[in-house]
Amino acid sequence: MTVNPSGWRPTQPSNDAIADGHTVTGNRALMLEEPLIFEIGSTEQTGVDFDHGLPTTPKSSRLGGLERNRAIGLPGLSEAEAVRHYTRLSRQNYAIDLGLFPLGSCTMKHNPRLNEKVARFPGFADVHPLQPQETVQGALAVISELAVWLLELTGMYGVAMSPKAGAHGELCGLLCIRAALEARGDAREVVLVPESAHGTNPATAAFAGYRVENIPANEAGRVDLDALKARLGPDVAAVMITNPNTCGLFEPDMKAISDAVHGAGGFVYCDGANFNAIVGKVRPGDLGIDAMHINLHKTFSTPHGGGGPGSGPVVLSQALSPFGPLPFVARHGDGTFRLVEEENASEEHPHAFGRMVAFHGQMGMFTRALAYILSHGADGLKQVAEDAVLNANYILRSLEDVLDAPFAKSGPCMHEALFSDKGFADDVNTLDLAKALIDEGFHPMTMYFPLVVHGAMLVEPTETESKASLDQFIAAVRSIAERAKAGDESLKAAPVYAPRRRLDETLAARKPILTYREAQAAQAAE
Amino acid sequence: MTVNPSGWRPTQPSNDAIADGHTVTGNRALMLEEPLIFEIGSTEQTGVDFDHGLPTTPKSSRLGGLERNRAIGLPGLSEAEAVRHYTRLSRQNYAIDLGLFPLGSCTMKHNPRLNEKVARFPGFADVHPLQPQETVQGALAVISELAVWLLELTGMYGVAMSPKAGAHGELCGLLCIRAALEARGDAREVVLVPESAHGTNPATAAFAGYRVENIPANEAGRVDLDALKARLGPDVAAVMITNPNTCGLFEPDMKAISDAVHGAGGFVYCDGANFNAIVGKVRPGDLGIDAMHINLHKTFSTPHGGGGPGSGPVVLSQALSPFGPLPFVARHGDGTFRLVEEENASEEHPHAFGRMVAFHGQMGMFTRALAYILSHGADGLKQVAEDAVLNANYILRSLEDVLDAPFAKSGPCMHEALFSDKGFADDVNTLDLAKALIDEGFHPMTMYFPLVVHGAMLVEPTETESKASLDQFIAAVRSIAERAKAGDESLKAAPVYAPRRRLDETLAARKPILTYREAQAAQAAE
Amino acid sequence: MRYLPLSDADRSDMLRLVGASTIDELFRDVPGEARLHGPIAGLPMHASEMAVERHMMALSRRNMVASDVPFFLGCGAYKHHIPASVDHIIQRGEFLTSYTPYQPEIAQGTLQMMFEFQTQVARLFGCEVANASMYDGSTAMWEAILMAHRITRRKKTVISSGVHPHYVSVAKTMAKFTEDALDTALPELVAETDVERLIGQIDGETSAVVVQYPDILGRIADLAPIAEAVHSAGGLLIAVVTEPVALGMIRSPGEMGADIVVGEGQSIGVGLQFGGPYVGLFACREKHVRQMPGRLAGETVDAEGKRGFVLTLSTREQHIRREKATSNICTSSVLCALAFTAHLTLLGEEGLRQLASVNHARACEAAERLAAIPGVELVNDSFFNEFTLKLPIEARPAVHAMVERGVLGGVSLGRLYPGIEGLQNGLVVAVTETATNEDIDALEAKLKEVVR
Amino acid sequence: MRYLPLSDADRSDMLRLVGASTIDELFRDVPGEARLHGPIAGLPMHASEMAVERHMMALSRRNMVASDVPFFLGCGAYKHHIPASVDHIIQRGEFLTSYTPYQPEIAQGTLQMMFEFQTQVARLFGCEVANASMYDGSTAMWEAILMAHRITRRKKTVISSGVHPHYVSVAKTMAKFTEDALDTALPELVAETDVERLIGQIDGETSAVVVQYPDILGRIADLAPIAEAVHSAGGLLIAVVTEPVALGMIRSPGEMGADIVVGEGQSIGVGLQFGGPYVGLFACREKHVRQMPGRLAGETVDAEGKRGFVLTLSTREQHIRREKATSNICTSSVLCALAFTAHLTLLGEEGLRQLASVNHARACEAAERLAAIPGVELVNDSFFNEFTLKLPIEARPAVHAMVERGVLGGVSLGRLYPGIEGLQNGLVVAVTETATNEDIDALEAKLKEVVR
Ligand SMILES: Cc1ncc(COP(=O)(O)O)c(C=O)c1O
Ligand SMILES: Cc1ncc(COP(=O)(O)O)c(C=O)c1O
Repeated sequence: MTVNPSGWRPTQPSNDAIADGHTVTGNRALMLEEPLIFEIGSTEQTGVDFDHGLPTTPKSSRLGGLERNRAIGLPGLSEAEAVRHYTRLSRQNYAIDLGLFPLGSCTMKHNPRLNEKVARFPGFADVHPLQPQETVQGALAVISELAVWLLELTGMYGVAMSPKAGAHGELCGLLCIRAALEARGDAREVVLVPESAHGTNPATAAFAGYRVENIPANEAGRVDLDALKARLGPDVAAVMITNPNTCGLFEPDMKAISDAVHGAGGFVYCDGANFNAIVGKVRPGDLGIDAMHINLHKTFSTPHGGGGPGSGPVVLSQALSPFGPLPFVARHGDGTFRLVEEENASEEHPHAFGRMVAFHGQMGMFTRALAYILSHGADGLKQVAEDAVLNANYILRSLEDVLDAPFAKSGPCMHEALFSDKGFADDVNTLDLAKALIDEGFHPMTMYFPLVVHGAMLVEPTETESKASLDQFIAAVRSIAERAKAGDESLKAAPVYAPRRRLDETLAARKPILTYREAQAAQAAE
Repeated sequence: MTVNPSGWRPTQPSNDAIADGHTVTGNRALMLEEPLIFEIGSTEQTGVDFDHGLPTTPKSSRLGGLERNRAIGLPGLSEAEAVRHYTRLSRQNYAIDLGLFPLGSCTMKHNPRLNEKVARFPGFADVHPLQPQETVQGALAVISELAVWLLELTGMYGVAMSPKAGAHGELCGLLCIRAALEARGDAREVVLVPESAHGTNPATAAFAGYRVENIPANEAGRVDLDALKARLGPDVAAVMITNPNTCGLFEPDMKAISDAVHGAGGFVYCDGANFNAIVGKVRPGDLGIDAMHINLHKTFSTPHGGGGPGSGPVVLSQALSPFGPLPFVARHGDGTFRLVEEENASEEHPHAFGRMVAFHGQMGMFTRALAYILSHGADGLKQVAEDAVLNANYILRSLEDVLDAPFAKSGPCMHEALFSDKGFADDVNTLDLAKALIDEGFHPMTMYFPLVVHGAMLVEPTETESKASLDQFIAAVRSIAERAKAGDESLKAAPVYAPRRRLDETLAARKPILTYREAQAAQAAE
Repeated sequence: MRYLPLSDADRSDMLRLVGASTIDELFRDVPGEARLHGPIAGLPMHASEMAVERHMMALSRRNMVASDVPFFLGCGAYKHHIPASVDHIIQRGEFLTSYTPYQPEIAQGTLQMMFEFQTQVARLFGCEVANASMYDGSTAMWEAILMAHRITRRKKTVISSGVHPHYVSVAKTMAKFTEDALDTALPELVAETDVERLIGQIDGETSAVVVQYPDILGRIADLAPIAEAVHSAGGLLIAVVTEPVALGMIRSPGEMGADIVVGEGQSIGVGLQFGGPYVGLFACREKHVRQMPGRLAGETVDAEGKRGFVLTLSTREQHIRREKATSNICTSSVLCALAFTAHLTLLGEEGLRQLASVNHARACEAAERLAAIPGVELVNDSFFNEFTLKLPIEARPAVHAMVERGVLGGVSLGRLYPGIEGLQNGLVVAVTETATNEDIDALEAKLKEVVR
Repeated sequence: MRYLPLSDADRSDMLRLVGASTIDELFRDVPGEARLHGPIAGLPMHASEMAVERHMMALSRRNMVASDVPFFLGCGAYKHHIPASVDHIIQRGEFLTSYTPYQPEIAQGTLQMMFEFQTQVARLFGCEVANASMYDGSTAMWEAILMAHRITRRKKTVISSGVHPHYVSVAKTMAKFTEDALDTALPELVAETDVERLIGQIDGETSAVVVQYPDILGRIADLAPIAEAVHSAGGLLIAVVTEPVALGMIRSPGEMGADIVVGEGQSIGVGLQFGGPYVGLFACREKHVRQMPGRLAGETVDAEGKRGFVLTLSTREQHIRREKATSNICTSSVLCALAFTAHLTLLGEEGLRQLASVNHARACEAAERLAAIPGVELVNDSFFNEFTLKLPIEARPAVHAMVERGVLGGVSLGRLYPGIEGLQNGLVVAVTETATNEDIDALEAKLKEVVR
């Protein structure tokens, strides 16, 4: 109960208090500081209870004489403290739920809450991966329904559902290719990757035992077809193309590229991270692609969760399908489902290159993605691609007069708009603009990627942003861009309103502190 | 993907940017401004879908010719925008989940998440109040299990479960009293209420058709027993006592008060809002009380939700039980349950004063409260009261040297510590201290209540605060109290970090704007 | 205990600081004989989360879940699909675990939401202003009667026979004590509402007429004639809406002249929950706002001139006015109001219209088919998503018989009006967007069985 | 479509601004013949939330729910009670809908949580450092083998027969392509693990020995002798933990000399979910950190000197190092890591110890009772909450027979090692705190039935 009997009325107050900006607690109203669990918890404290009279270890423990004889040092918190700890931490994060998160190449779209609800149905959340198959027909049905949709949407022949993320999908695709080549006794050791490719492409190729060579881009930001053709040969196992590419552009020569690669006896891997731009509009299968991963956590909106979990199913051409990994789900005439695993592979799938994960892939992501796909339907998914592309072009055309847009002349972009720092005052860079955007209440765009553009700024708004949200973002970027060109020093101070000012990454890397040590307590307290 | 190739390292930047503190968007990093739905939504936009080929109104509509012929003016938002709108709004709130919320008399304790989960079990959440009783035995069992616990904990004879909140429970209690008096043909028209009582007490007495008279407190902050006795007489229907009272003190003479009131033919109503202080330690039934409401949203932790829903069951003495309202749950020998409603009241409960609500009360709060009670058990509930009282005394003794604590001399307090603004510089008041606490990251205590203390500050930490949290609060209050005594003008500017500076309540009341009018758009935009 | 942060070490440190040697010293004001020693005997001790969850789950499984069977109950509580995002929103800790917004600088989230809610309710009801919620529809109706009484200074209220019987009994209960005179009647199984009777009862003493729209039997009648009659007698018209979704298709009471419109908001955003918590809606004319009960959020500015919201006109309320307050209400139903406003914002006008059409269409279809059952008559000429059937047998046993066949087939008037001649054969059937074709088939089949 | 904010009006305004007359003009880089016109034929159109929810609910009901029956499956995925607050925490939009923390100033929530997680994992495993998560235990094990290979510049890895067969086949699959040599073997239904064999296989070429602790049959063996042997040969010891709850009672692999400890974190905070998403745990010695795969959060200061956290040592990672990166991993399993760290923070050391004791006690009880069934032998001398029985019949049909009797009685080795002589009668039974006395009674009764 609160009243204001004094009838006090506010008058414009001084801002000194802000300027000096110190509070006893270090908090700033709703921007709350939060210590580490190691600083507030204790090893005696716990936030769980056990029932009275529960059996505790019997006299004859069966631990093989390896009973713990040292403390672990795990602090506990009561539930009241734990909920508060994580809630306060969460408030130091930016997220899609808070505003525009135009991180290029990451497809940060709205995560529907229906999908969270569905994934938590006991029939999905509380089922063991090794339950007898007659007890998990619903789970197998989900995997198979989703697989059918992915095949229809991509026009491909087969799909491997078990990869756990995009990079894992890349690996799956390359291993299929390798298996296919080895099956024909053709040992090739090179994979060609455009300079503009995402880091996981070359890393994956190396991980799969291949040597990586770059292929150049032309000035229109596309793969240089002639250069590519020139390099193709009997040693090239595969070409990894991202389409739409990381400059946010569609590769118009895709079919020609595929034909050339196939002509040279290689395979075409497509990085499908940007599938959101073309879902329901173009089917990679029609472009001669042999393998493509789909990031369910991008195109199909399973939440990124601060860095996963994701899911990276890989669609495969007829040529590669026989080599796909185990296990997978087979559907019987009678509508029942069966897992094809090591034991029955010999009959049903003899050329499988092997197994990528312990169980069946990211079931919790499959349920979400399927709910997402069913919600949109064929019409809604097409609209997704169209709106994503429209939003990106709207940003491109609304900013190209204040920010250098290297490929804007070459026509429309797809789902992301790419800018460079050309024209900024010497001492101002892309990082400064990004940090200033933080103060404006936006997450920055992807910075310094792709590497082919100087001080790259890759903006992917996605289809779930309203025009009003884009307009506000554009206004903010325009004003910051002007300041960047004018060399406004105050940009260096940004962000000023975030939970932290700029952080010293170099220090972190020079003297890594990766875990909490009690010794620090003192130091931290200083 | 973000890197910092420039290898840039931060140097202490200037704070000018903060001082001028302007952004294009009005946002301050994670402190985001949010317009009204009427400013961002449109009547064509919607965040729900309907299936294709769903029947729409047939030719022959049956609406009695009253089809709508005007627009309503309800804006819609896509789900993406709606989730963001409410998430951004939520971030402008303080809450228990964020930190200490020591609002005296409100018992802002941790709300366990188990209770939220349990209340959402389909068997509780998705059951209609008029389902045949054989289909709701589980719901009736919950009501009856909770009723048994409330009776055991209070040592009373009967309980009315249907009241929707504390004030509604007060009404229920007074109506029982009135019915009991009328049943003995004794029409009394006065209810005595201490000055320190919560506003709902006199308001309820009036609502029930009684005349209210105040009874004074003694300088120890308790009811003045002699004054009370002197006033008792044939016209006094009831005395409403809050115990522990709103000064956070136990009424040691409670039994004597009850005896005196009973001696004079009246009844004793106890406001149980402060039951948290004594649950498991004292049973009101042992103190001669006739009726007491229990705020399940206080003592038994059902979430306050920004102002309800609550639940206010009323426990009754043997004398009043026959008059309790309908409906209620009766338990049969065979373990089944039956509702006693108007139809069967004549046999089973002929003296019921009537019905207070359409259905059976706050089922969704009953499930939460029962889960809370079962979790604590008899031992845990006792601990709740002890820790709540310990925390309050810890605050009282840690602050009494810097803040005037009018009743501190008279001994320990119960679950809340009361302070006054005595000793503040003339132009600084309780409101200023409260607003400064906001900047420190705390919710202020209850201000200006109870009315018996000048510039009252009523601090109720509850048992779910850790010592560390109390210590931080104490440190903050101490420093602000010093500034208040020193007459530090900057307190008038507080809060400076909250989503809003102080708001003009007088303006709001002088020209009430209670709904959005499109005309405002312009004005708001200014 | 998992919810309690204090360790025994903390406890003894703190006891030392407060100068007590035992915790019981802090309870010394409690007379010794009243003080309990040790946990209350005979009660169970604390339990693990798992144990409590299992116990509650077992209890919940003793209820028949509306979504698990063909379901057709209404009469003041309606089953609609609630978008998953609504539940996510109301579980945000900043909404769920905050208090009534007494400190506006750190409660703008709740205050702005209240302001938006008030505006939506006012527009939906066709009124100028609305408050930030009451307990439920039944208590809101009584508060409306009292408010009219304060405005007109008259004590006689005429209540339509179409008003929900539980709402009427709440009013009767209160009126006993406030000495308000209520003129009530029982409904009849006929197509017309009691407009005639109401108009006939109005006189110079009449404070207000109370009408439910659509009424308890699902009938829809024009309120304009009643408004005219009561206004010309110097009284007020109070309309009660228990199914606000209907207002997506039919005229608002405000448009037809109602002075105060109250309602039950459950059917938008709030689950059935066996009857509570629900959310009372309360709207009226601006000129009467100072007589209104409950919380009000209002727009203002902060010290920097930024728009903000505060609780306002609190001089109506108990915490300021005490016994002179317009009501004793304090805690109301704000979290349910949030669910209501979030769901209505997701719907928007377009979505609400579509939702209403689907409901009406489904109900029309069901009505036709059920009325075709030999011996079964449709009472209503007009209805939205709920109508009344006259069965050839008593409806109450018929409902139980349908339950045995796995169908929750409606609310019998025998349950609502026990022992009232002439109503025993009445069955009120509500059909919303959640009823599938299979559900309607099942109802038709089972009802046929039980009435034959 | 409910998730799409653009109205048709917005779309045409925006098209005008970008200077396109139709949306397809923006797709002009797509060769005409490849462009689809209209929604893909034969696929359903968009559906309401209610319809999708019902479809998914129907599918979910075709699964047998672990909590609805007596349940005893383990072998790499364990059913433990997860506090409700954990799910609340991971549904906070600021965690759920954020990306890998590339902008540390507005990602301190995720970064601090990672730092806390890394510390908890390192301490639990008895290592100096841990990363911020891998996909799961099986992929983490392969990454550990590769890491050892980078450190020792050797290609031969000896894998214990007690390692989960799926983990082994993931490693075999990868090794085919990286030309790592894996020395593997099949387990036997005996009380001892293959320590002898492992030590015997170690030579100067050995990069690492990989041991699971407790192993696939639930056996627990001291790792110290193996550590000694492999260290003296210049190799590393990799330990795999699939049931981290065990470490509340038994010694950590780090203490016993393991250089790299990887594990599956599912059993703390993450539900069974039919196998994923789970969370890979990865810990090692500080001196090897630059060879570690995956994200690492590190402590630093901001421009005002305040402590803060950032992603660090990213020069190990693909986005900087490309083909020279230590791994290709990018998105990992941070939200599951949050669930893990939140659950472990709720437990604390005391809670973890109690949880482990309850698990062990229940398992001991069940083991005794099941071993008493005529013809059934307990294979293990040592175990934590999981042990292997040797049945008088093949275990796989026995498991199906128990399902028909409503009991999920364990994992048959026939499922994990199809067609392998000598393992077909093995049944691995996991007993956690979620198994009630009634559950154990049911298992005993049904197993008796099916083996007789
Ligand atoms: C173009 C591209 N390829 C591959 C990846 C890797 O996908 P994931 O992070 O799911 O492993 C990403 C994700 O950032 C990407 O943007
Ligand atoms: C002492 C006291 N009495 C009564 C009430 C009214 O309870 P409720 O808000 O649940 O109606 C309150 C709540 O603030 C209170 O503090």
